[in-house]
Amino acid sequence: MSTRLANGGRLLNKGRALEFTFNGKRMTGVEGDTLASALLANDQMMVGRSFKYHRPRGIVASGGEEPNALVGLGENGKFEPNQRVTTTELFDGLTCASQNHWPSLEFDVGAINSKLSRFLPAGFYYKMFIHPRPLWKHVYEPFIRQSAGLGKAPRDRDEDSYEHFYAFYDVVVVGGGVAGLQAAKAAGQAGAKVLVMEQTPHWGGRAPVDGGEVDGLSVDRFVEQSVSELHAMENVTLRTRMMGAAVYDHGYVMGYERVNDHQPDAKGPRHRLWRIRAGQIVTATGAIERPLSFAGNDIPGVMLASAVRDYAVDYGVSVGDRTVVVTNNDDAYRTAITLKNLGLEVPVIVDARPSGGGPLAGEAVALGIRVENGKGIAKVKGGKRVEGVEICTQAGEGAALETIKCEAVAMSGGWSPVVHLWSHCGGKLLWDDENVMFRPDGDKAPTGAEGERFVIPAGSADGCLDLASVLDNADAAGKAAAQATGHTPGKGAAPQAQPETMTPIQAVWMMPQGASYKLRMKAWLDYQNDVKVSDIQLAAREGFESVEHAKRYTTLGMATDQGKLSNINGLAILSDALSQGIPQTGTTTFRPPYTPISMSSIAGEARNETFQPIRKTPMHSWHEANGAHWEPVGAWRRPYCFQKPGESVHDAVNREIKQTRDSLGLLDASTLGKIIVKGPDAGKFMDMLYTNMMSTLKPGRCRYGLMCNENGFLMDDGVVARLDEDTFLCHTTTGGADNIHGHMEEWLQTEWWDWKVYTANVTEQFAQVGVVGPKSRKVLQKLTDDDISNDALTFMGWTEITLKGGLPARVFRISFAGELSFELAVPASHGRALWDMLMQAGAEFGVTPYGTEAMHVMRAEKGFIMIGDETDGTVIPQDLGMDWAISKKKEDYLGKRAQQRSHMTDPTRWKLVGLETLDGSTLPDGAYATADGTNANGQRNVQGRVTSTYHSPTLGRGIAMGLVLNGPDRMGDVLDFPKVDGTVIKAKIVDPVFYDKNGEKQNV
Amino acid sequence: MSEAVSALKGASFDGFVTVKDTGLHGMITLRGDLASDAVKAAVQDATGAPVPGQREVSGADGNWVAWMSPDELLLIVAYDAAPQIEADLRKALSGSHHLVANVSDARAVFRLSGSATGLREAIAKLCPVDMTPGAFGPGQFRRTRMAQIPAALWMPTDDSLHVICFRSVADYAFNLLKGAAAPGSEVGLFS
Amino acid sequence: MKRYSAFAVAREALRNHMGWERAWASPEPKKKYDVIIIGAGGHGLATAYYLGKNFGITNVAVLEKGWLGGGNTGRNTTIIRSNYLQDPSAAMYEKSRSLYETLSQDLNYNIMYSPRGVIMLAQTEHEVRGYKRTAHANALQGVTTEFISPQRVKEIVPIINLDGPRYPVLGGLWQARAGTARHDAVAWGFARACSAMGMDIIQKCEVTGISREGGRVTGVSTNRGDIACDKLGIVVAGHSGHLADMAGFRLPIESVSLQALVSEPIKPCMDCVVMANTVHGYMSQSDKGEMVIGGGTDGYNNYTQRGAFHHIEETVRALVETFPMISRLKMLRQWGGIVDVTGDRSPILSKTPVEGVFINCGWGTGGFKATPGSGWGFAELMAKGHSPLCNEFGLNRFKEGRFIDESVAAGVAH
Amino acid sequence: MLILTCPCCGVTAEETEFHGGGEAHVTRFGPGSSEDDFHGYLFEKVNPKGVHFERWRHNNGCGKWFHAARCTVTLEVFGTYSAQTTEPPQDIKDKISAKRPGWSWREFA
Repeated sequence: MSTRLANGGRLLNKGRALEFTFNGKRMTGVEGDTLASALLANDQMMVGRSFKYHRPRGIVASGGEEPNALVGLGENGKFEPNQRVTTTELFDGLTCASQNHWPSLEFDVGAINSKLSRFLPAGFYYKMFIHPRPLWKHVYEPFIRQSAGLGKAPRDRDEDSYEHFYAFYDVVVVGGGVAGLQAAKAAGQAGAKVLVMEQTPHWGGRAPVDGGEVDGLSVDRFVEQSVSELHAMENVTLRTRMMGAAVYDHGYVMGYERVNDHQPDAKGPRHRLWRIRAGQIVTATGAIERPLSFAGNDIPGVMLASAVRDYAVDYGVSVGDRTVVVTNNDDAYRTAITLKNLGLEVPVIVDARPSGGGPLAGEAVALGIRVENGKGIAKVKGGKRVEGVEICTQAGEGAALETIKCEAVAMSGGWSPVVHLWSHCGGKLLWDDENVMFRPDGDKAPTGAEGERFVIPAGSADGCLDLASVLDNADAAGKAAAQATGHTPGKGAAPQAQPETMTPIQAVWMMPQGASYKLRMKAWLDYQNDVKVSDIQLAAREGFESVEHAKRYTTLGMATDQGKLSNINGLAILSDALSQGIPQTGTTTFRPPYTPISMSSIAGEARNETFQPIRKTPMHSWHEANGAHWEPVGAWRRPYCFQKPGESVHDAVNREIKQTRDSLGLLDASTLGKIIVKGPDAGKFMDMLYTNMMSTLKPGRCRYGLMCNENGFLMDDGVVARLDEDTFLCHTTTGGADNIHGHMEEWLQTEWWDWKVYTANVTEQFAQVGVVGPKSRKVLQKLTDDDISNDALTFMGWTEITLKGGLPARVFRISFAGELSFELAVPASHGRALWDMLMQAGAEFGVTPYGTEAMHVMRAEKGFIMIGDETDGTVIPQDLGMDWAISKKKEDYLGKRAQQRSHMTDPTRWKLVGLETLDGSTLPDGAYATADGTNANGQRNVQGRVTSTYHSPTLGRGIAMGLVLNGPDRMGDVLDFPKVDGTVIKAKIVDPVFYDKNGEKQNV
Repeated sequence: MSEAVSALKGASFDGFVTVKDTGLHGMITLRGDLASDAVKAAVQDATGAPVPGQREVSGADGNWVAWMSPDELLLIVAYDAAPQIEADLRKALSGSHHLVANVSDARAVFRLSGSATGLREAIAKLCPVDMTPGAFGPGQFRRTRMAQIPAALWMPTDDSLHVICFRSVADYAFNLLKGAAAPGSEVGLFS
Repeated sequence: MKRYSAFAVAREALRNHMGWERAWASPEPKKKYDVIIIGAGGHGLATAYYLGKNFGITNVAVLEKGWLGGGNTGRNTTIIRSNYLQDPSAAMYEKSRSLYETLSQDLNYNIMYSPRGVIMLAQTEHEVRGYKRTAHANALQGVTTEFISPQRVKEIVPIINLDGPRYPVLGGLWQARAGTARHDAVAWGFARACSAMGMDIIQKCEVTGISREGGRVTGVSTNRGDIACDKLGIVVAGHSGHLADMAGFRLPIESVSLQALVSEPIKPCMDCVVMANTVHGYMSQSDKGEMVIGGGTDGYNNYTQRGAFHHIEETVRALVETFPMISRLKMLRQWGGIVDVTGDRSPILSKTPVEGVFINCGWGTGGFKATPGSGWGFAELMAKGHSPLCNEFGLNRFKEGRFIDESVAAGVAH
Repeated sequence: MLILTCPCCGVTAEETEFHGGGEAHVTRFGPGSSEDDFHGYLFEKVNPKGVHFERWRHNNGCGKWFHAARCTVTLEVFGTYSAQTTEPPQDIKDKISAKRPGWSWREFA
């Protein structure tokens, strides 16, 4: 059984015990434990079930590469599925549960799949469930869906907060092992501004576990010393619990800082996503040990040799009293030696190499450990935990020579450098035959903004496997990074370690070499997704020869560990099956992130109140307090209507319209865009922007204008006021201000840069209120002594007035509702005050604030178009019968050439008309008018569509506008508008102006 | 005359730095040839501060001139003084091609104060700008993005920083800054 | 070709699966073909398949510079829907959707078409009107959609947050027969069927030139030699501009990077596809349990198959707001594809200035759902010179100003 | 995530401060122009695999438009320059020639 040892555990504070529960079972760990080490200390060998066959799964690794040990962590608002126990620090009160089983971890119905596994090879679902068709939808797929997925879906809202952080460094070192620390020192001493990030809470990486001496110091002392030297450097920043998640173009690095995962009740954000711009990136990301492919290598208790060593040395945990070590390289001998020295049993070291290992092997033998060279494991015995292994000759087909009882198997297939960050942005790899690994190809590094290389691998991430070469390599990397960012590295040599003599690794992709199908279909490559040697071989046989095909066909490496343990073994098996070299096969693409990062950390602060900005007018608070039913318009929030207590939205809108037409209404029009265009060439510029002739507009006057894009389509409209000889004030639609201002600046800066014109977007400077209705002049006159009579301020005129109390205001006599109305503009800081003044002064007239819907209905009653309703990006002014607003005199305006194209001048384009239902009902939004027959694709022919439709309380009937084939020439024709339910509404083509056709009301 | 009010009426928040709506300022947009003597003189007369260099701000305590773009300045003065200054500028620049607009009511200004390192941290959570001392400091004026809105930054002193954004998003900006300055979320970087 | 079936799988199981034959052959190029298709993505393979199936043209080569299905076919978010506004689009996508319904049977390959339904959320009044208009159009186009209430939305998608502080859900456009399919399987199934008809799918074969005589195509040169043909179909998505260049004409196309991501797999919690265009995000859950999320396109020309992080950020932010429960899920993998975008964001299926050369491109972010329909129509165009499905998607429409603009409805994202 | 230097305000900032504006140095064709010229102006983009001259606006900054020479395959930025010009400045062309021998674009090389 796995237990906590009396001695060992360099990362533990055994003085402090921590309580936690797994599947409801109370357990105890100590401070410094990971959840993994704590589970093992409690003899919890089995921690989950695999994805496809629901096989028992135990902990395999000790770091982020762990494929099996995923749990549901925490509860309610802090629940998180698929949490990796090897990267979860234990804290007091932690609760977690294993995943992907029913009813329990011990007894799982899904395990039946394991019995059926021979019928469920790679890609079986592409070949099955095809007939009969309905069964796929109703039986097969629902079943597959239910059995899919790993962790439970969270239910509750996330209780935690998250944030981003923007940082800038000359050199970012990813990884705080000896290589990272040395690279950082080298770069730091050269004066570069350096950030070192380490994903665990500890510095030093694997080195302290493997031991050794640097410059006469034990390696852990050397680590301590390096860290304190780095702390002392002003220009160096050190962060732990921060993972290098991704590298993007131009030196952009994502640092995933897990601020509070280990102290969930602490204040502050749970995660902080660092968005770092780096001159150079040093990837000191270490290497990952590879499993060996033998039958039963997925049984709980079979672990990476390095992991077994880590748990013993770092956490004082023995994964079993008897551990068999199986390897194809020298490194795994360290595990045997470590265990033996801790007083644990190592019945045998199985070394696949006929000639066996080097000095380390000698050391093992000297400790009395039995070593079997040229041997392999035929199969592991056991179900939910390891019971023993069958030994065979590696060269053979798996005939058992002997069975050895054991509780754990420590395996090592060699080491693979962690090249993910190197590869994210295009760094290429080369195959190193001697060391049996892919490592970064120094000649093909990712290139940055200036075409420079910006990623430098260091240490074992660059393929160096012994301490001495790691330090040399890392020191050089640090100096190179400093150099590349304009600093002068010191001449000093790298710290010295004793070079180790190692016998070369021997590539072993299958154990034993000639394993039978029976063994191969029990030899796992991808533990989580249940991909076995036989699956890859099947894929190859079926022609899935590209490594991407094989991956996608078998799902190799697509699990939550992204194939950190399985990819290399898998593509080696594939290469072998295709009898081609591993480099010819190549790797799949490495995609960010290195290990999964929380969605919430990506969203950062953008949640709830700060999800997106909401633009508010100066009168917003009044609206809020007075029943505003809000409508988002662009980024703005506008009242759709103001509901009285107990009043429906529909009734509120009708009331607002009636009151406005009868007496007096107020509209908060502050959101309308307001742009100043000024300069000697302003008139010329305005004539290009608008389809109308604007240069002839007289100061003091207003003109309604249309704007098209170069493609001819109507993009915005609004009232232009000429402030003085060389100054215009352009009003735009609510959504349009920023776009239109950008549009103006674009033409001025990139096409007509010699024209003398300046623009300024003053939208937010002014609060604007529409004072609308027969009583509007009366109420306005109450507020000013200036003359605003029909003679002094005629329709489509504007003037400056002073409100009582001295507040200056601009008054535009324009009307969008068809009533006598004025738009008042005052500085935004006085907007609320103006509103209150008008409410007070208007009281005697029953003043009624109205919202966007009443505005829409009233403009529709008048037949005024609305950008976004009558227009949709495919409509030109000519379609809307607005030729009157298109100057014939002008040679050019934006969109004019486009409007000359054949389809734009096509007489059969649909044109704007009014629509009146025969039964007085209201046409549905977006309804189409049908025509006879169908088109070549069997679709019903149409001859028009509704663009705006409302119930008009003024006329007591439905009114609508629409675009209709030859509409203006077909007054009186009746069209069929089918509803979605198939029933048809008949509507007559009429003049679009429904109310006050002669415009008398606005002109009094 | 009615009393003018800023978007957040002086609201303030105490986190690891203090965030405060500084109330109303007079602000004038001036577009023209910034190299011309006319503009230089007019700006000097209006604010007592010279035309700042590229991405710089000149002047002091409540009287600033900020460089917005190669042909645009933002004059920040006392709220009540703005109308007169606007008129003076118009007069002084008449004859030359220019644009002067009083935009005193179009924006909101926040002041971050307290820990000199803290206010740099708070901003570094929201803006893609290198806030390291030496990379950014007094005298500079940086227009950038604050989370999802355009904003500009300047530091009147080493231990105070001003953020300026449009008035309509003052609420959003204030909420952002409150979150960034929340106790317990210190990063401890610039210390 | 041996048929696939549960029985076949059982039979092979007893022989340790040693009897499975190659899904598709890997031949050497011949000297000449009647038709060459450049690009063995979904659209190219589907074109070849229907050339054979509908027109008996089987002397066909499909040339692929990488591995088949390795472009956007293998990189998209697998959504299949036909709730389009404009007639030509609706016709194309509905034809495609209906072909998908029986594609597994046609190809004898389970492409896992899953009609789980697609909702497009309406989160502004403008979107409400836009989707109601689309629903009306669809009814006349023979596309079954309906505009549903927020309550219905909540019933269909229990994990959705109807009243976020920013954009409340005001309803949605619901297409029950829309859904998803296994993207790789679509390419593999077509490839297997083409191979079975005797067509040559030639991978790792890069076209380096297009030879013409008197304004007519005569063949292509490749890294595996020159190959002659009577007709040439260019179906290479993001690389269309490049190939058109070789043929001597220009396209109204820009290539940009589009990004997508998946979460770690969780137990089923969302059955249908939800698109929230106002906040720019869409999400579905794969049969494997991953939440599949589509992001935005870069605003600049890009051939890297990588994108900028802030598009991922914008999308994830939107979805965390719309589905608060995904907040504590983790992003597993993120990737990009190169999409070809036209002036009106609708595709081009057209003859070209070069006689015998046909182009199928410009699918932008929406190509996967159109795969069989596009192949069906393009095959007809190449075989007969015209096709009702393709007529409106000609190259000349830009000159005439006759656009097929889908962005006019609220549903701009694919 | 690109970094660009705005030649108008001199700031070097990340992509999110900018907004891409498509191909640069496109000649506007207005009324009276031929169908082909107008179509070319509005729709036919070079869309090269390689050196691309393009427009950017510093919209979360000084608000000015400028031009950039960028490789669409490696994303290398050869330089940024004023938008008030009809062709790339010589120093930028020279820099590209040095880094991409034999490159060509329209009449320039």
